[in-house]
Amino acid sequence: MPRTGVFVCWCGSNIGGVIDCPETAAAASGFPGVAFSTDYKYMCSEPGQNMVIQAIREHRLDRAVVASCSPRLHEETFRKTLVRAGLNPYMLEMANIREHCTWVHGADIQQARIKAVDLVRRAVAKANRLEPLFESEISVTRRCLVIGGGVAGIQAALDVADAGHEVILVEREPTIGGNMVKLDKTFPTLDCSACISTPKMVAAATHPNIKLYTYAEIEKLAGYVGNFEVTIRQKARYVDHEKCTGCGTCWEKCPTRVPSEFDAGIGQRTAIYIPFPQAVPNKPVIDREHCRYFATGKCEICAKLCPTGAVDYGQEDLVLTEKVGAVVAATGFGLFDWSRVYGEYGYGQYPDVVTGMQFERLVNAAGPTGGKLLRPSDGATPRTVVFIKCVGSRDEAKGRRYCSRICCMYTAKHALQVLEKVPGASVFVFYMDVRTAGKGYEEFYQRAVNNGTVYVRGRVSKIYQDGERLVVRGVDTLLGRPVEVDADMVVLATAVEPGSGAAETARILGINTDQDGFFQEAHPKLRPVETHTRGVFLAGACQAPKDIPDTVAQASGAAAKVAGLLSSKWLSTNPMIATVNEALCTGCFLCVPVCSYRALEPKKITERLPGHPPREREVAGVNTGLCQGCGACNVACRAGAIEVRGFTNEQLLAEVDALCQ
Amino acid sequence: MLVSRLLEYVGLEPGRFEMRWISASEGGKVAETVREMTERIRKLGPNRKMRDER
Amino acid sequence: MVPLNLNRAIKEGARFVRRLEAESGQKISDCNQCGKCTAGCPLGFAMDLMPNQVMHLIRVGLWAEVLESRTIWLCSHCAVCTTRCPRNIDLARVMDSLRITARREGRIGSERSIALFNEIFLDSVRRYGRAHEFGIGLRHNLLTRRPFKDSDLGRVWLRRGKLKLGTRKIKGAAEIDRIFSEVERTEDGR
Amino acid sequence: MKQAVEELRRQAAGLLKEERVKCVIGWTQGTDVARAVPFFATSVRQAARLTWTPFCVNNLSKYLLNHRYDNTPLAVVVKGCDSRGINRLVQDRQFVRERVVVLGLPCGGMLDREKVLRVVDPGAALQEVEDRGSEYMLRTDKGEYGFEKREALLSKCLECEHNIPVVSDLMIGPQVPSPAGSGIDRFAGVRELETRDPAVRSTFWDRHFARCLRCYACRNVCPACNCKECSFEQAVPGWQQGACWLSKRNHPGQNYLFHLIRMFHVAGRCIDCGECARVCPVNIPLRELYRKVMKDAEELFAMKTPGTDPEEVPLLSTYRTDDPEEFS
Repeated sequence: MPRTGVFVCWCGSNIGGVIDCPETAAAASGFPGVAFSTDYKYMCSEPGQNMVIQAIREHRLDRAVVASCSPRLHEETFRKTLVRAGLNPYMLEMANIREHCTWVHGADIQQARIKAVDLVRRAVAKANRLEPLFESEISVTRRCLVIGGGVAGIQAALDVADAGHEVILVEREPTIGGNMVKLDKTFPTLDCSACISTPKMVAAATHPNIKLYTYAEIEKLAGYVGNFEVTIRQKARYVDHEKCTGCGTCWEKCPTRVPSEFDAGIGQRTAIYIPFPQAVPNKPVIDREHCRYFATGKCEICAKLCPTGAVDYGQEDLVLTEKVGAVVAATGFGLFDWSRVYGEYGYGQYPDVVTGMQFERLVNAAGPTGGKLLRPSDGATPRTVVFIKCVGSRDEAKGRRYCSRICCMYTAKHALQVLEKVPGASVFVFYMDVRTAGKGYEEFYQRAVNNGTVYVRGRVSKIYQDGERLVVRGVDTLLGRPVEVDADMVVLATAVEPGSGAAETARILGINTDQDGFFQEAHPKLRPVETHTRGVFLAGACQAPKDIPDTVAQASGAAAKVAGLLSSKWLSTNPMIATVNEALCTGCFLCVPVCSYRALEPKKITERLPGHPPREREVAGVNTGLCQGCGACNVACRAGAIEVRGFTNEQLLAEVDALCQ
Repeated sequence: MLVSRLLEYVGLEPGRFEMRWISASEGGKVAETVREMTERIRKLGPNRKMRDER
Repeated sequence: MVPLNLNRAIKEGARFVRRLEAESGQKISDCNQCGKCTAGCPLGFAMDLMPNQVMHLIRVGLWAEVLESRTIWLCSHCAVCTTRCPRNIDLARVMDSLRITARREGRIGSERSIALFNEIFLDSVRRYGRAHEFGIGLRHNLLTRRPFKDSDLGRVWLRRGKLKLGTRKIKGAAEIDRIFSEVERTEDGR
Repeated sequence: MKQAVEELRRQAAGLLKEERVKCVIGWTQGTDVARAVPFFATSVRQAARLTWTPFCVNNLSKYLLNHRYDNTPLAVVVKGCDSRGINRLVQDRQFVRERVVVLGLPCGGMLDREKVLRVVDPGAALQEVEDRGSEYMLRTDKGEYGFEKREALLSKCLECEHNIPVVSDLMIGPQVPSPAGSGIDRFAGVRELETRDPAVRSTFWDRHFARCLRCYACRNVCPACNCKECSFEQAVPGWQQGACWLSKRNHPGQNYLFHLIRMFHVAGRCIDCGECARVCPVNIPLRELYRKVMKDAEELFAMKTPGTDPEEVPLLSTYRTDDPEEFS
């Protein structure tokens, strides 16, 4: 017979102010299996915990029910208390009589009292059936994979590398730097973006602990926390980077011109190219799709001119694997393709309607115009520039329902840049709200207003061409009237969205995405850099729209988590995971596809049954490193061969029965 | 859908079975759903078909 | 409603804004349209434009609508707006400047009688150095063609000695006159 | 059918003689004229006792489970409907397909034993059966009898979906036309019940489930029920002391639960061979229960009859983002 102790906590007045805790404890003393029951003002406090320990010793208790707050808060606390009292930490069951009872039923004290007793009865019923669980240990490969070489990935890689661990940094583009290095200036300090990001790029590329793969993608992630194996595809560059010196002859002489991705399509690049002069590595790749040689078999100018003979048209993709213990996903963001849906803004047909990113390149000293603000259609200096915010953001009908968070600030920055570059220019900003939650942000926005930017509260419903000018038809909701602005150029603040390939990356990593396609963190407040897959962390805008300060902060946060994980050679595993009753398992493996963590795999066993010779057969095996104890397999198993430790059918049914009494 | 249709097919009242997607952060929706369901079940009365006889 | 061409309106209103800002000493673009002025205005119930709308209309070049509004005349300069403005704009002063501009430009619309009252009041002060209430009332009634307005009340006040038929000049009448002349001179100098 | 019987015996004898298989699972003539029973031929001599008549109702694929964990090579004889059971067991990984030689028999439909025995003396000896397309001719030592298929076939045969096995290594005997009537609504029975008044429906099932003996014959005969130990019978200490999903007591409420739980264990996996309904000693119309889910799954998720395709994934084990949803 179990000897259960029940400890009812007042939580000050949180619980004690609503229900009568001594009364609840008294009721609990009558439940089957309860050998001791008491209450205390703050059970989690030191005297409270000591009281639990003393009670366990004095009354020879072998398990405990703590009726207090959510287990998320203090389950760990009381597990440790049990250990101090000499019990297995998993012989604890919590009854949440705060969040589940007094906080929500404060208005109906009578019902709250009844419910509190019911919740304790449930917990006792389960506690009576608890069994000791034991953590096991797995080894840890002390290396980290960082996916994405934007500012988030670079920061995370540098921080982990500085902590003394090896880092594999994988970037799919030919250069690291991501979106940040395309920007001209950064709010609210107006630092030159290149000046603060290129040194970091170089630092990452030259760090002795960082192994950099550019123009490479991850194809597969196998294994589990501490023991991942990642498959990386190094795409063919057709240039041998060992031989190449980055002299630049090839891309100067290449006859092909195509729109430059780096310049958001407003500039041009060659077919053999580096995305921008400060690229890291500063060595070119050949864009096979546009290369004249690959299309026609003729040309070979780059190969002929290369002084080191580095061009190699026969190069092939290389697939390699690396072992790592932790993964940081820092795949960044993409921008909403407004031209597909915004017919009222011309479906991208007016050359002088540009996106914020194109504007960045237009004002960037390293951009196609050398930093002069010239409009794309005729190269004239725009005198009236209209900015439209929330193009795609906060637009459920056409785009995305969330706020992209960075547009208010970069639009204010753009407005200031227009006013600075074109003296006497008029700048209009159409907005729904101005959101400037950040250090120095509101001040920055006020600066844009004070310098003469006209903020018009309202959306634009139409842009049309009228001769040389663009007519922007919108509303001023403060005026309550429709308004029109004759503009030379219109800049759209397009929504931030998950990067292309985010869904695929999530699938490869076995992590979840939220309803908008961003990577899902384990807890929005308390575990913002972790995912539900242990050992996989998040950094930057792949998790949600984020500006540079937040991105860097999260990247360092992820790096700290990784460094913590890699700090030890061994890792203890959560014992509350699935377990297979091999005698019952028929080996149908329907559990395998339902496991999001790929924790189940066939395993061979030799079965001995009375009267039969030993026979070999396959059953499901649980990988204790991968299993998160979610219980999906438990449900899928018809034979009832799978149970989740700590949540067995017996325990759960006992709880239900206790509640239904 | 299969469950609710089957339960109706074997003679249970519609509404005894319901499935909803509710995220852990949607406390209000949980409360609302439980309230609705409780009211509905109370109106339907006890289920005489599957009495637990353990 | 025909859309307002914002470029043109703002361009055309720029001179007005500059002058108003100079006269009132307040920066119109400082207003971020939070509306706290309107929320607290004791006369808002009677106004045709809310105080914050006044600011916004000026901003986008629609000053003519402001000058012709009742609002600027109904404003009693109680300065609740001024004391509560989070951006430290002295809106009461802006209203004052607007009244002056309206009078100067002869753009007094529906609230003619308030402007008239102001004129008669100042005239009385200039003439006697004080407000001759009976004279002011009578003149205002005659000029607004409502001769018997408030006459019941007037009779009671007269009987109780609260209203005097005649009045006397104050001692420093000459100084008063000098003040008036000085103001007129500076106004003309603009 | 004489030709098919001879070929069946010859092939079975061949397989046994060459020791390609240890056992051929088929049917042999039973104790009366309208009965065929499962038969396990382990020698060439025994192969001669195999038979193929319109009374070979048993789905033999289930017997493969007897050898699921040893490597005995087997052969099994299947009709069209039974053949889906082969796919079922292969998908459930209960044996390796290569280990079993599947002998397929094109089937003209199974006769309803009751109807036949109303006309034919049970003691008569069956000599030959001729499938004439729309009727069967039974030749016995006591005379010849003709049976119109439309009148005398089992109802499941009139709704037959695959009269030619969907999987086989060797097809035995000539192709025969499907006994299914043209334009037959496979789910007519279900639909009929659906349109009834809910109260009527409720009493209908109450009445049937109240009679259930919990004999588990439906489970034992079902090729989709291939657990090592049925979850209704697991005797884990503690479970029986109040923590089991379901008691073993024969009680209408518990019977409901038994049938509904079993229903969901085979939902999306039931191959519609109709064996459960046939073996039920109290004639619970179990097929109408399983086919309800089959019909809904076909309507909602375009599910094929399970077992048709060896590559398919059981409906309840898959998920598509475009699945219809009624809940929010």
